[in-house]
Amino acid sequence: MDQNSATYEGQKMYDPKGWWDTYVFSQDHKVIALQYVCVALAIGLTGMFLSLLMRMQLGFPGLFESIDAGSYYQDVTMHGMIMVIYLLTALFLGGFGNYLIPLMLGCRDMAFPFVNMLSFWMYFLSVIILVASFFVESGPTGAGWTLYPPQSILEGTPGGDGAGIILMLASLAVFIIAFTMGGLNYITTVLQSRAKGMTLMRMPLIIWCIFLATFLGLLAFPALLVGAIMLIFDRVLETSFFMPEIFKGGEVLDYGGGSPVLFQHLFWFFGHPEVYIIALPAFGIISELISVHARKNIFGYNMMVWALIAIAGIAFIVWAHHMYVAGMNPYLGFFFATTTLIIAVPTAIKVYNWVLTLWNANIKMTVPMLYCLAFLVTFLNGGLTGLFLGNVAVDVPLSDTYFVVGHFHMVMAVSPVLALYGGLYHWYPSVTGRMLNDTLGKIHFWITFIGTYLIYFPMHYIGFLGVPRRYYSNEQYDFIPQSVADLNQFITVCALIVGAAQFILLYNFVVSLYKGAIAPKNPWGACTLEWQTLESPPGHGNWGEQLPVVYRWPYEYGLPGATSDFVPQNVPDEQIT
Amino acid sequence: MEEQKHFKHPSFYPGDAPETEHPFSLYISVWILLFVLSAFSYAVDLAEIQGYLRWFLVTVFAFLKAGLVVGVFMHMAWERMAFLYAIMLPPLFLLALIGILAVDGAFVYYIRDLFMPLVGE
Amino acid sequence: MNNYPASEKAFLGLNHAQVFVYVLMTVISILFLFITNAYLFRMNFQDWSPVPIPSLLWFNTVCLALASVGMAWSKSGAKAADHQKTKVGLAIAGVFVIVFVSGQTWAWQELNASGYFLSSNPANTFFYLITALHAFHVIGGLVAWFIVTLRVFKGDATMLQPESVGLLGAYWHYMLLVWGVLFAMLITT
Amino acid sequence: MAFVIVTAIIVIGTVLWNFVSPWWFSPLASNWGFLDTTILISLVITGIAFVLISAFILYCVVKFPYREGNKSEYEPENPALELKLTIITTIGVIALLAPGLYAWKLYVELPVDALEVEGVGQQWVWSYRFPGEDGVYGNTSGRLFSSKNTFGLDPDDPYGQDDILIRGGEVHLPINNKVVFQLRSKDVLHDFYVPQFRAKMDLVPGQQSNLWFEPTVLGTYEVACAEYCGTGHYAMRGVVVVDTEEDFKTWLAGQPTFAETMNEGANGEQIVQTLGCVACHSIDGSDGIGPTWRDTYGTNRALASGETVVVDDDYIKTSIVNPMSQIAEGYAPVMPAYATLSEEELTAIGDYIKTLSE
Repeated sequence: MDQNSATYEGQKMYDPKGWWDTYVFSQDHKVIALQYVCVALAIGLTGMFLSLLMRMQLGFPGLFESIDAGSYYQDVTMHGMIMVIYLLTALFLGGFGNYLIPLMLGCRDMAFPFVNMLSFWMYFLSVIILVASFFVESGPTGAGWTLYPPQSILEGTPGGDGAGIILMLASLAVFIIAFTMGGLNYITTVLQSRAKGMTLMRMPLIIWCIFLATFLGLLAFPALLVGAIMLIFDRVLETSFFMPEIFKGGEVLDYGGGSPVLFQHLFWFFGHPEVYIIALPAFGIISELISVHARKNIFGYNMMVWALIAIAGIAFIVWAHHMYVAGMNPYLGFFFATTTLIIAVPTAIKVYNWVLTLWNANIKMTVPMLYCLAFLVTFLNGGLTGLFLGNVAVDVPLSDTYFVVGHFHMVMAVSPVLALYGGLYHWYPSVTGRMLNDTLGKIHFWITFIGTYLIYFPMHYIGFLGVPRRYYSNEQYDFIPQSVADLNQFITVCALIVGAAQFILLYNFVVSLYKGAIAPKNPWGACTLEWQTLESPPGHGNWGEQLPVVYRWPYEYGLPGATSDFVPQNVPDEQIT
Repeated sequence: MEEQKHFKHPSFYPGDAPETEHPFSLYISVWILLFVLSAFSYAVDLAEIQGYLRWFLVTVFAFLKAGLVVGVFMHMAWERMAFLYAIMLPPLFLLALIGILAVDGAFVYYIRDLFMPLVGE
Repeated sequence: MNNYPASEKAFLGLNHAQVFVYVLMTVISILFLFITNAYLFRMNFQDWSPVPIPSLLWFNTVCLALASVGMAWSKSGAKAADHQKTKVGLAIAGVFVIVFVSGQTWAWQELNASGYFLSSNPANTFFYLITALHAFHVIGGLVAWFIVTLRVFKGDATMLQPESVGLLGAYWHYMLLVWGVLFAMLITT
Repeated sequence: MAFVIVTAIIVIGTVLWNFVSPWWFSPLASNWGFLDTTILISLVITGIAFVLISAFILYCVVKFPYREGNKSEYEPENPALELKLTIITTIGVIALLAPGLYAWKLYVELPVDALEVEGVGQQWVWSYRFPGEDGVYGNTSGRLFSSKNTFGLDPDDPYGQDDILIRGGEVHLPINNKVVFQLRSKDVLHDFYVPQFRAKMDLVPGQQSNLWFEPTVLGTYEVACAEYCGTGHYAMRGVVVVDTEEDFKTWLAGQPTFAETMNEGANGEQIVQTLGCVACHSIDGSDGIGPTWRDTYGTNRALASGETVVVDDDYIKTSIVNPMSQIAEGYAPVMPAYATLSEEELTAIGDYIKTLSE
């Protein structure tokens, strides 16, 4: 008791003193989380705009003369990179991670608040460098988001003549440093700063997810860093890490002996865990939301944790399933197909546990719950098509076709984004103290859910037909019928509608900030600690004088014998009525 | 109903739950399994299996034994175990990269030697 | 460094800074593991011709080892609450690390002067890349050393505790270990 | 309730779509029908899982809506049920994996008695090489590429002299004959993909990759590049013609050997085919990445700089050697410089373009 109040006084010294300290160079994890969310959403909007440009070209070829083949490929590249790294990774770990870890674990802040602040500003810097590449001569790199050499290094690639690729790689390097600083912080905080009674097996699943995703990131990003450094060397100093003899523009270039496949190994060694860096926090959000809004304890908590650990582990030995037809030793295909399909088992367990949570539940169809259920459907769809692509021989006719585009957008774009929106609607009251507008939320939900399904579902079938991805136009090919062009038009219209619908969310966010209904302290009736703070929204230091003490697991819904249908984690047995 | 009032699922409150006694037969069967697995390990030696297969088999049996011991005898410590697995397992898989890259590097070398012997001259 | 209370059961009895630094070391290990991996992948190919390792590198290795000894000396001083010994150890370590870093740059110039340019052969590129990456991390440690030393001279007694000196020392021992592995790889292949 | 209805429509629609979809596998023209079978197996298994789980979700949503004062069942765990589900999933996964691995074994084990063809990719054109009469390929090296020796063959290798070179993107294959494609690339990654053959493999510069199939239906098929290879990726179209054995032999006999190509003079049409110019500059008048060559000689050309020039020999030569100096209006400045072409070759290209305007 004494210790707590003493440290509370000590902690007060760190209260922000002025406007700059409070809103800009704040060391408070909640403000940093908001900064992450805002920057990530801003750059994410840019990414969405780029995707709409691509769709305009595909749906109405030649209508916009400014979208030529070169700039189309630049848009493709930047769209992929922005969405995967700068939007989803940053938003899930930087945004949700920062906000939820200290609040859910019952501590006052991250273990190293200053490093946390540095992490955000490094991220901000990386975004600035990335955006700067749009304004250099010949624009950003157009080498595809995978940055495969020799393509990415050679001049003559879209955007390859200028500094685009160097800025891209520099931005990635800075991002990795930012991520490492943030990640070390999350790991330390989870390991060290849990409230009294918060054992590991009483941590909310989202914290497990973020913790493991951070771990994946810390171990996987160095592979990208090494690849990026070597790529910069090849580009600037004309070394030959990845560059074999190349004959281009009528002459043999000054390279020789390197192997492009080496880069693919390094890239996907990062790239596949990256998929789970995005997917795991989405899993976590769903686990929280489904339990809270179905008013039922999550089914099979232990299994969920072990499934997560298994996914995180196996995620490291499946990377070459992106390279079945990339010219690597073909016999490696047997190994990677097996590991890839093994990872389907723990993933399936997670899905089972979510749907079994709904059994005999008391389901409230709130907006976050809608997002949750929609996530289940789209994730199921995208996850199952993943079994096609992971299964080596099945992948042969389908790889590099629109089937792949449909699959990874379903599983890596639509479902995490649905989880993300669910999370935003769920935690908005905790951040701002006001509720979001339900009607607007439902409109936004329906357009997003149905729209994205209509966009990506038909893509699988033109993939069966064999339409290759990353094509600026399909007009040259006889095997692609006119109906594909019609479909592309339809998809473009859907994409425009879905794109426009995202402004409903933004509008809802801004307006509810001032006009939303005042949220009660624990509007959803959740058991986790972030809703049990003294003030709502929580102030600096989160907990006032007394740190919370945890007595139970985070999903005590429908406890027999209790009058209320939920018992928060910090309520001791004696106080249950 | 009084008992039900503070019903808790024991697995979430390992500290509160009484230590569950395992039936003696379980220990016996685990012991037998351990012996069988060890016998397999020795069988690998006796059968004079060499090279990668040998190491692979020996490692597999060792892991199975470790898993049994951890799973049955140390189940009380499994919170700590979850953690150590979470931290230790992924780096262990990094070793896969070394192996796979070695295989693929040898493959590229072989391909070049076969089809492009002039490379490097 | 941290002002917030830990839970009563800290992980494996470590403090925050220790967890932070140890996990950081893991991440750095992974980084070097990847570069080593790429090295072993690339060295098989037909166009590889090894670099003659400058003998200066042996001298540098000894310097780095002496720096580690300095840190160990400093930590034993801190444990015995012998401030003088702690400070002397810190000073020795700092000097030798600076010698190490300048020695490495000297070795690069030597190699470059004798015609082993960075881009002329993949073996050369890897040599420069690996040593530079290692030196970069050593410089990171040097910055931490600088901060600690500065605080010591300002009279901040917390910096003379075994925890802080020991943690700095752990990082430097670790850097020596990494260098040992990398150096062994460079001279044997 | 709206959610249940809409989602049920989505799920049922997803299943029904498989039967009514206007887009389905391209008609099969090779021995790889087994790959289609594995896809169908996967579709059935995953389809069942999709329907069952979705139906379960919807059932729960209908059956257990929120009622004030109601409480959910307290059931944190059911290990027996989870074990059952895990086993079922594992069986399903094995059912998917087994045919997949079997098919892959067939795919990577190259037949020994097959016809050998080397496929060479470059931005943005395909070319091919047959080993010739002696049945042995000559050695190649990335260092030996030139605008004349476009395959990088070793001129001193006796095995290489009779290699038959196919420049210009159209290759013929005999029907019902196993073909092994050995693939390599001159510049960046490409991917040899004929949708009707199902088979696909990347072309990697600096190494060789393999692919085999057996064409089973006569006809003309398009080759698409399936690995992103730069601005002209989508235009990297080639043609495979499946012939009868006799037609194939006749066609092959008409193709030049390496020795012959090294002795022939500069031929504009041949050069633009081998350099891949036609990927961007059409010769049929259609618009591409660059301006078309059809009926362009002697016309006026508006430049991006605002000037206007006449398309003559000088302009053509400058545009090849230093394309950035005079970019045509409305086109992106993406053309690489071909600075090493000889004066003779440049003249030949100019002459060829001239013939397109007659």
